[in-house]
Amino acid sequence: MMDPATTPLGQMLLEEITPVVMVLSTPSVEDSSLKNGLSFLHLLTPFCSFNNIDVPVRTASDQPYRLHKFKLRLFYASDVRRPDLKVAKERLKQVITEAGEKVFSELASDVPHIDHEHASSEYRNTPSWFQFLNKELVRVASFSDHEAFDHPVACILAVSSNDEGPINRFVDLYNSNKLPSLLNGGAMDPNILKHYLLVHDNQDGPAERASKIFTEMRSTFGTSDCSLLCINSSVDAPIKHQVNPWASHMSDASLSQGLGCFLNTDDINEIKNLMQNLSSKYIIPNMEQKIRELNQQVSATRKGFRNQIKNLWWRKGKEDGADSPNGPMYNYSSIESQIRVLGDYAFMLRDYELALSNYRLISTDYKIDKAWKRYAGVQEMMGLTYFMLDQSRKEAEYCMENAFSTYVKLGSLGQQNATRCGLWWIEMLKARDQYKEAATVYFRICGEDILHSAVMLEQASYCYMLCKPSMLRKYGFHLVLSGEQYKKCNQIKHAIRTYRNALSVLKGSTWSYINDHVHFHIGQWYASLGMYDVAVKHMMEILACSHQSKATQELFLSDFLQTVKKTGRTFEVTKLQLPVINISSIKVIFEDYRTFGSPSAANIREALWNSLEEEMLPSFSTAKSNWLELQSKLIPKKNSQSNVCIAGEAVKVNIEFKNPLQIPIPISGVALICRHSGSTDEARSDENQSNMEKNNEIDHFREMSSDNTSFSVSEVDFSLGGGETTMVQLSVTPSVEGTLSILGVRWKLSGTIIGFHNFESSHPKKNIVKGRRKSNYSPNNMFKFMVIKSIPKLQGSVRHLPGKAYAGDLRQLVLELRNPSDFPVKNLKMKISHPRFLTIGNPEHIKSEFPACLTKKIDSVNNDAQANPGIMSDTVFMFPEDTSIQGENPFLWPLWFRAAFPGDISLCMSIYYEIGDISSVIRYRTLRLHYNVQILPSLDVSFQISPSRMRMQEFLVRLDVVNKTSSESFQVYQLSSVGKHWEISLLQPPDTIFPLQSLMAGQAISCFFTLKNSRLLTSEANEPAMHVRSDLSLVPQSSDNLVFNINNAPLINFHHFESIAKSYTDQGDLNTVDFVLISRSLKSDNNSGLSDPPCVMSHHACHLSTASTGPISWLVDGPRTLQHDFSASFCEINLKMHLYNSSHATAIVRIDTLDSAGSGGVVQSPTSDIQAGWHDVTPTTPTSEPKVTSNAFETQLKKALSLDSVSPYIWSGSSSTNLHLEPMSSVETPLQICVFSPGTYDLSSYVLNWKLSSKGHGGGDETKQQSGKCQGYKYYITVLQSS
Amino acid sequence: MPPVAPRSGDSIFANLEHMNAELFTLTYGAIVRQLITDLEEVDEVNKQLDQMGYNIGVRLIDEFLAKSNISRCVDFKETAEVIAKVGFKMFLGVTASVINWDADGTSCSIVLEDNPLVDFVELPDNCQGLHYCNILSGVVRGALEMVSMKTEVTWVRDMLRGDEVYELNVKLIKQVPEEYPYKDDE
Amino acid sequence: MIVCVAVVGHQNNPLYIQSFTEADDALKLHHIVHCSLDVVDERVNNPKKSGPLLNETFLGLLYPIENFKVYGYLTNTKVKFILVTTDLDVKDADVRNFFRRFHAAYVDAVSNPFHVPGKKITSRTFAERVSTIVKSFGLTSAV
Amino acid sequence: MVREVAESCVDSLLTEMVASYCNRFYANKPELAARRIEAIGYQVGHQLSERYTMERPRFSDHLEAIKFICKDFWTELFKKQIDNLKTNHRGTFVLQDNKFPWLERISIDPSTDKVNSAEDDSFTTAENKAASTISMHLYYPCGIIRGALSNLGITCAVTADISNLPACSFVVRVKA
Repeated sequence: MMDPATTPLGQMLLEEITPVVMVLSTPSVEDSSLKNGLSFLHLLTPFCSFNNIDVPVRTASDQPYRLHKFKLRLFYASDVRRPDLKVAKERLKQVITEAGEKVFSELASDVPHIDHEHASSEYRNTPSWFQFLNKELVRVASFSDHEAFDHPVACILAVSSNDEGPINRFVDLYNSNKLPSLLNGGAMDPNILKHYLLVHDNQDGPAERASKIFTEMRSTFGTSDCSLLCINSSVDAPIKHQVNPWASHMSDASLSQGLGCFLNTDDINEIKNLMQNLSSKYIIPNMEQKIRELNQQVSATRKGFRNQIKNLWWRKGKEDGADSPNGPMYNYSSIESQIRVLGDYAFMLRDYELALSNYRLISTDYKIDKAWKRYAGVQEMMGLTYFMLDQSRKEAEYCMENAFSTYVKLGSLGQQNATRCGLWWIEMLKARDQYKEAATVYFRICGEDILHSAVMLEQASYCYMLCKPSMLRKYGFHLVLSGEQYKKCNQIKHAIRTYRNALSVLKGSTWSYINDHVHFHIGQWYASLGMYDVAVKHMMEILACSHQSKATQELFLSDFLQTVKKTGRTFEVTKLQLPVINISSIKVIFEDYRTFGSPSAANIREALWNSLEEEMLPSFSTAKSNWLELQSKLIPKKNSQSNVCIAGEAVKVNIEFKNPLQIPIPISGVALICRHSGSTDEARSDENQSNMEKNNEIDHFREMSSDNTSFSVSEVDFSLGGGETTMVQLSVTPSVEGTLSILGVRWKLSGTIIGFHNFESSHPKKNIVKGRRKSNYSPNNMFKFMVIKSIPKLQGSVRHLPGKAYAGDLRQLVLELRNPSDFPVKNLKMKISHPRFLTIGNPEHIKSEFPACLTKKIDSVNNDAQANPGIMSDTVFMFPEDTSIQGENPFLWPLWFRAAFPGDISLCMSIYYEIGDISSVIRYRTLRLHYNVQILPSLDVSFQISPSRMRMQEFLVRLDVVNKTSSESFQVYQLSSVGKHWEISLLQPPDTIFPLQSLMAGQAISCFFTLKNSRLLTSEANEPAMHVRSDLSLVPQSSDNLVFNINNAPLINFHHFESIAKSYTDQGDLNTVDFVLISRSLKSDNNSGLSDPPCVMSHHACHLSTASTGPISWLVDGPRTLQHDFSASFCEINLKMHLYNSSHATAIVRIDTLDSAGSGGVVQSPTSDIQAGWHDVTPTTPTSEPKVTSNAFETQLKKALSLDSVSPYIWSGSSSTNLHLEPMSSVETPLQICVFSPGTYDLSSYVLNWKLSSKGHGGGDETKQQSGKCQGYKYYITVLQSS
Repeated sequence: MPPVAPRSGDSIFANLEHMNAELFTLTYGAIVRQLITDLEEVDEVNKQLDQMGYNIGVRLIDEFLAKSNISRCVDFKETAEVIAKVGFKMFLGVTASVINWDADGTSCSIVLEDNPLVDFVELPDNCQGLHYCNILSGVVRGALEMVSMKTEVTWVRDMLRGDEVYELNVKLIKQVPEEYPYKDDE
Repeated sequence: MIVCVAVVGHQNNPLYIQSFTEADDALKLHHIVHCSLDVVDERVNNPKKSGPLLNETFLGLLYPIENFKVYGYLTNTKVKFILVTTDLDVKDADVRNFFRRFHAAYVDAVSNPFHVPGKKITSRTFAERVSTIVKSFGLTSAV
Repeated sequence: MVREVAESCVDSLLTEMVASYCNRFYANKPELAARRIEAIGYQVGHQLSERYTMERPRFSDHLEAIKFICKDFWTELFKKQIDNLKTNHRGTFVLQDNKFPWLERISIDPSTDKVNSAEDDSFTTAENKAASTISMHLYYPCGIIRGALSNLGITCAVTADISNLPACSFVVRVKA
């Protein structure tokens, strides 16, 4: 460790604990010195501290050593007393305030960044006012009578040469009743070393008189104790001292110029010598002398065992001494005082061992005497002595602690001393790098005086920063504490300063509460100083304080707004935190060649539109039309990346604003900030824009927002409730061509402050409408547009499309198109996403009323299906060439809607059109319409077909209908088979099926039909098949029997798409039948939320296979009952079997007859184990479709009859017959059985093995099997005994 | 021959290789979180979770049948019970109960008081609409499909959304035929 | 009684601070917790001071301030738990027990797949668990 | 009460997770899939380390932490310890598990490939799919280890080495 004397504390002690010299002077002496702007005392002061006085000294134990550094403290007699607290405080206050001003003005505008080097250095040269303050605080405690080092050791009596009767003046200068209380109070020995100084002012004339007086003096007071001092020797013009010795000693350096202007070098040297002599020849030896004497006395009375005992006894004796807080009064003659004096003198002469031993000695005495103040004082000195000796830190600290706490115990009496002791202690700790401890001591010495404690706390905070490792958080905390104190005694500037320093700790941390508090107060205080701009800056930091309580939020916000108001101008700031803008939510919607019929259309994924428009857009078409490359030429390369928008058409931006607070905030004037430049040359304007923004965004923005000649922006006002979030749509409409870039958004917070947000600085997620496809979209491009001159834009909508509908609901809609512009459009095309739901009708349908137009007209030849083949395939629909859309009268076109299947579907349709004039960059546009329709389950229809056993190619059809709705009831109206070769007929009259003509909610019915293959029938010539009844009314004839023509548009179209949806490829299959079930909703009073109940509903079942047992169908033909006399012979019965091959290939069929009836049911048909009785639930997806479980009946029959016993019979003839069956042809083959006894026989015991010769038949689909096996069906024949 | 009586879930669980649930729980959680970040849309996440569950179910069923020597389940009703009582217990160590069957026995609810997937889980506000346990529904669906029952499995109640239990509605769409000859004894 | 508990992340960022006084001294408590971090650092960086409890998660009494006692706990993952209490005589066992249960609660909280490490703990369940633990502080010395 | 589940739950979950990421989401971007899987592991490891280090004094150095991973952490996960730990004392540790449970379970999982190829669009042959599946599976434990260590204040890179199956060694490289 370094030499204690060089430490700050060492310095301080060598300054403060030094001999005091009392100065007594006559007014005339003062006058003459005042000519130099100095009091006499000040005149001498600079020459009282010697850096190398080099005086030989001897310790009490005659150890010789030399004093080098030495200092005298001069005081006028009047000042030798406890200083006045009030005055001292005032002075402190003033100093601090000045410091405040000074430092504050130097404050850097931005928050200081904290790094340790910087920090520590900052502390190393602590603000000088700290030191000054501490010094003052130490001084306040001086001239106490409980310690001796402030006691004057000598006294200078100064008399001027032109005082009359100087000798007497000398005498009565030092008359006891004028002396300070210390001396005549008995606290110290009044007869101290006196020095008689005759001061001669050379301006008063020559020194003869002076010398005369001087000799007289010497005779009276003795030669050694007198000296003569001549000053003001420079008679002529005042002299300037380049190094003015007095300046440093004056409180204010301002008027240090004229100091000592009449003192020439001789004078100065004279003063120097005077003081030098005084100290080296008189004071020091005298002190040394005194030390020796005292030491002898002390050792005589107190050293040695006997004395110790005696002392103890004695002390015990005077136990009853008055117990005042500072113990009994000790006269200077008392041994205790003398020991103390001895100690202090020794200390002042650096004989620390001696000092320490005596302090030790005395402290015990004081302790026993309960003379606490003195005790504390001695402890204090012991601590310091230990320090100066640089031994046993423990001891040193213990003593300081002891002293400090004792002082503190004394309360107000010991307060100043406590402070002084504390400061010394702190210095001691600092000297040993125990900053943390130092800090705690600072904390302890901040008394009830607020200002005082503020300063102490601040110093404490520095200590925390300096300790290793530095405790920055505590540093911050104490800064805040001290800041509060400063604020209390309105030292605002200090408060701000400390808080700002505290910020440096919090910077970048998430301790929001603390951060908010600090920022807020800094803001407030700046505001109170009228520095509103800074205030606003700080307050803005904490606006979005969602974590704070509602009250706090209100406070912050209101204060902020007030401050802003006070600034008197509309503040405009970037990154204003209220409200919060959700960048990722930003979505740019613009229309180039794509236009949207509704906002919802804009939200549909671009990919979906693309797939829809693929065929329509020329850019995708393979045939390259000549104007296509022209288009690509027109758009400059660099712009090919940036978006295109049309003059006069709005570009919309959706932005989400969020209010993080719990209190509502009014937002007004929300608008986009845009820049429009006439030139299409991007690159250059980009440059100047970017650097514009670099240098000052705000102005740039303001300028932007001001100019609105070339475009117009929409303004929105809204108020955000607590925690509310709203999506706002802003729009900008360019009016002239050029390039438009959207820079950001501006808004006004509760009418006072304007916030900006710059889009391009913040990089949003690119969920721009077309962003998904062009993933290489950079945000800048997303906000940059090339404005082209205005072109026509179609508006369109679909009239009376229901939002909700029941499955099967069939409606006529109208597409309405308008073209407000006065340019023509041509080549309209349209494409619809869900042809199953929406098809394009014929214009004449518009006139004809609905549903009548669906019904059969007698004359109409039902081949409309072929009439418009364009509709049949789901490709693009071309509007007729002559369609022109212009002006206000709309263009109408019919559409058909049919709710194909339940669920929520979104219908998209895109209408393509080309712009008349060639010059435009964009040659075509598409209008995109989008609608959501919710479709509820209605009727659930399923069919089961099984071959009838009565007749070839005749089938039994079972129709199951379930009403799935909750409330609606429907009327099943008509069943039709599609195509012309299936005839259906009811088995029972309709009214037996539907007694009450309608199907209630949840009700299920099933009814049976026979189905004839009319083609076959015609081939057989037993019936004239003029007109095939392919339609079947299910309502009693009574009611209006208009028959819906299902072979007519739109029904046939919908049916077509239905069958396509089922992805059946082969149309030509003759064994499949399609049904269409028409039903109507009865106008039921209890309406189920649906605006208008459906009036016609169609349900389609496609490709129901009749060929359940494979392509081969057969029929056993023969008698059912016959009589035979078995007594005569066994009975032979001839039967015929008709076989029909319904496939396109020749079939080889083998009939195996099995005689043993037991082997009845070995064979099974491929699907025999399907449980009959349950059918499919309503499909939710287009693909899954009702599969009809065929030949369920057969199995049921089989089960039913399998019980009854079968008596044997034999097949006569070959047990197996082979037949060839040409495609679509029938043969017949004879069969014969022999029966031996009467009874009923089941002839099902035969098997047909069939095989298709695969040639000829397109073996494309696996659904059709190539070969199979069929169990004979039940055929009962009863043979009776003929009598 | 009569089918061997299915063993109780606990007994299987007892002698099944098992481990403490934390790894399982946390892994699933991490997967869900990752899916959300990758797929962005919650519905998509639900879909994927269900898909994953389905695949797992498809694989898990064999082990299930083997470990709990349950003969083929024909009846949907019975199957549901087994899944709830045995399946959940032996894999997740929790028992589920089957409630509110509908009239024609094609739809019921599997109810769980708790399940290891959701320990520690709290749905953030931006993930409402997420069926956190959707993998379970997938598993059930997948498993059932392997025993030739096509089902529709949907969440009815979810504790993560403040309901008091987890309820999984299982609805039989159709019972597709077995591939191999089907012995029906007359 | 416990006036405040806090979880502080390994970058000394507050993850969870909850005060249990009706008085509005959130700010003060934040300061106290904030400062306590200095002490934690000190304890950890020069273990000679922390002496016997070397590397133990429980750091013991960090420092008394005004009429509060501040206790600390440092997990293996450098997450700090701070406990501020006004009780005069606090049983070490109680504090340890408290921190043990608190730690368990914390672990479950961060096991929420949606919790982002290093972000504030917003879990309701956690808050409830903590408040019960706080309520039962001192009552149940049953370890 | 410590809750328990069947091991097969975890196994099938992992298998499916890997399958989904490799075959469904990032079918043709294996490196992306790998990153995701690793990320999942990372989160789990991060959380587990928090859990499993409860009630234990803080680790004073890296080695201690690594040892913890080898012993307690591994045991919690696999009911066995890492069989062999090597280090070059310059920040690289090799944790070898002679019979890494997950590996043997997933690698002999026949159904994976079947199921994968069911809804798989990338046409890779079964066996090199199996191989890739294994390596994909390993990103998960790697992630776990990395997550656990990073939560213990050790930033590192973890790779797996299956040059000699069924042994599997994880190489931890600590970032200086």
